[in-house]
Amino acid sequence: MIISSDDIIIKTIARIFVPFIQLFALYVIMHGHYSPGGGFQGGVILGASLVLLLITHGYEEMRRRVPEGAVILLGSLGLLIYSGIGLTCLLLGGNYLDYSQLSVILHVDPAHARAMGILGIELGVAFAVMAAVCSIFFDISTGGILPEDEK
Amino acid sequence: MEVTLFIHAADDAFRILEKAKERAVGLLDTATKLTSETRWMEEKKVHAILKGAQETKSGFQNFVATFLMLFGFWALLSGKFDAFHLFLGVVCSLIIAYLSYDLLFANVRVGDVRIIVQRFIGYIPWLIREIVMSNFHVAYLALSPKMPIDPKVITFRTKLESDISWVTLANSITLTPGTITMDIEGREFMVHALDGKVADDLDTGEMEDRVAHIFMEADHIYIQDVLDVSRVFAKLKRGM
Amino acid sequence: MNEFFVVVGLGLCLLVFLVLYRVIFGPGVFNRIAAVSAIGTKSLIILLIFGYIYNRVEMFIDISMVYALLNFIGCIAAAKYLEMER
Amino acid sequence: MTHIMIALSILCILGGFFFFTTATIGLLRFPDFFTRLHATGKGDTLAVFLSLIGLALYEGFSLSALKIVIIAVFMFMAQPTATHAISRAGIRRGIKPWVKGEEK
Repeated sequence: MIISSDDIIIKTIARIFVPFIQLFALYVIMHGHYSPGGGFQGGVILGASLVLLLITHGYEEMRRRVPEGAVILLGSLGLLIYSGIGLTCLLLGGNYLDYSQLSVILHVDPAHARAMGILGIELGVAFAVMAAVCSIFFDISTGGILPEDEK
Repeated sequence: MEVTLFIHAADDAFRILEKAKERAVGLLDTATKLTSETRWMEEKKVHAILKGAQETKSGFQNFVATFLMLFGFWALLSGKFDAFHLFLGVVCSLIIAYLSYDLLFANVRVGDVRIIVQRFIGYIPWLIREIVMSNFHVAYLALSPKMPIDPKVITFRTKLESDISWVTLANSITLTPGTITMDIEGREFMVHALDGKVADDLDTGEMEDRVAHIFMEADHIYIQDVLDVSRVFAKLKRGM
Repeated sequence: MNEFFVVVGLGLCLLVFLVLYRVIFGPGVFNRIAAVSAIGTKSLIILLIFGYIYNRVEMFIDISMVYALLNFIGCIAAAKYLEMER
Repeated sequence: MTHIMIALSILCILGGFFFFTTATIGLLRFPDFFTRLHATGKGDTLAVFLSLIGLALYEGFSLSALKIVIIAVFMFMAQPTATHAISRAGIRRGIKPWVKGEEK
């Protein structure tokens, strides 16, 4: 079980770095098509920032900041975005994940619609990957025994 | 007519500020009379009183400060300054600033940040000079055939308080010649030194005073404190 | 200028092999972590020099940012894991 | 102007490379874990900083140069913390620092 480390140095440095790491992760997600990155890599970096927070601040503080339910909710939200966009394209007459059909709803020319579609897909993938990384790490670090069960 | 009103108001303000200053100085004088242990707790109490008054305002200011820093970082990261990407940047920075507004500036009091930043920027050249010296020291030790190393472990109590000053002190110790911060127990810093000479430099506490100077822990009366105290006493006065 | 980068890159690779000795024969696990962290910083510079050789600097800077990040998180995680009494 | 920049960047990168070598030699030759941490902790921090500043200078004044400076600042703060974390773990797991008398 990861008890909160009483070392102020690592805690403060992690506290200073975490927001910037998360912003960098979002940058990597958003700029998938011109610079290296995309949904998957961005999601892993986002997960890594939460893992860093969990390592340095211990389990209790982490549950206050990112409750267990939120992680699973975010994962399913990602999946919803991913398949949602795919299905809407299907409903609009194109085949699955054919973004140009989205231009009908977004009142935008097909090229823009494709860009928007790709962005949406990458966001969905990133959320799903982040949730996966986090829940795996939560379960391994606690070994499945949550604080309530111990008491 | 307004002028006299203004003068009265100014008088009241100065009197309150004066009383507040005396009260704060009085509190801290009684603090210094006690032993260092109780003094530390006494100062903690003073901080606690002042912190309450300052808590609500700093929450929002933290959020705005974090947002601005994150948006600057985003603009730097993505070279594209067209409307769509800047809009994305604003949205992302807002989300993360909201999620982690209390992470970055947890207990730095906003009133003094400008001064702390100026002094910190003045501190960086000294730190770089130190690390260059320490690297030549390591190079000399590594390259000399008989490696004159005589390691020692030193522990010393720090008189600094805020987290960030502890971090700066520990990292500076790690970067200066011949010493590494090994462990911190409560207020005890455990330092591994390569040889005696370096250990003695550390005991002089010259670096600790430098860090204390940066984070304004040396001068007892902070600008932020007087502001808070005056507000607290104004409420009390009105209440009476 | 390209040759200068290639030479520095090869020099750094040589240094990584030297540090590899400490990784393999390091008396304990802690020496190995210190060595791996040293290799991490060296390969960060090698990565950037690759970017300069293939002059696709933009791409390699993002990769090296992620690399520096994960190297740091890895070090902290290893230290935290080894600190716990089993 | 560009010649000065290129000369400066070559100088910085060579300086960084020199400190990398001393750090590696220190890592290999020093007798005990904590002294080796001295070498890598300090040596690598400055070496990475100098090399990155050199590469940024070679890039000239552009956004990617600024990004390289950002990496340099990040490494400047992260490396001592990592060294501190490792040495803390070492002490907590009961590794005795070597004293002059003992054999290596």
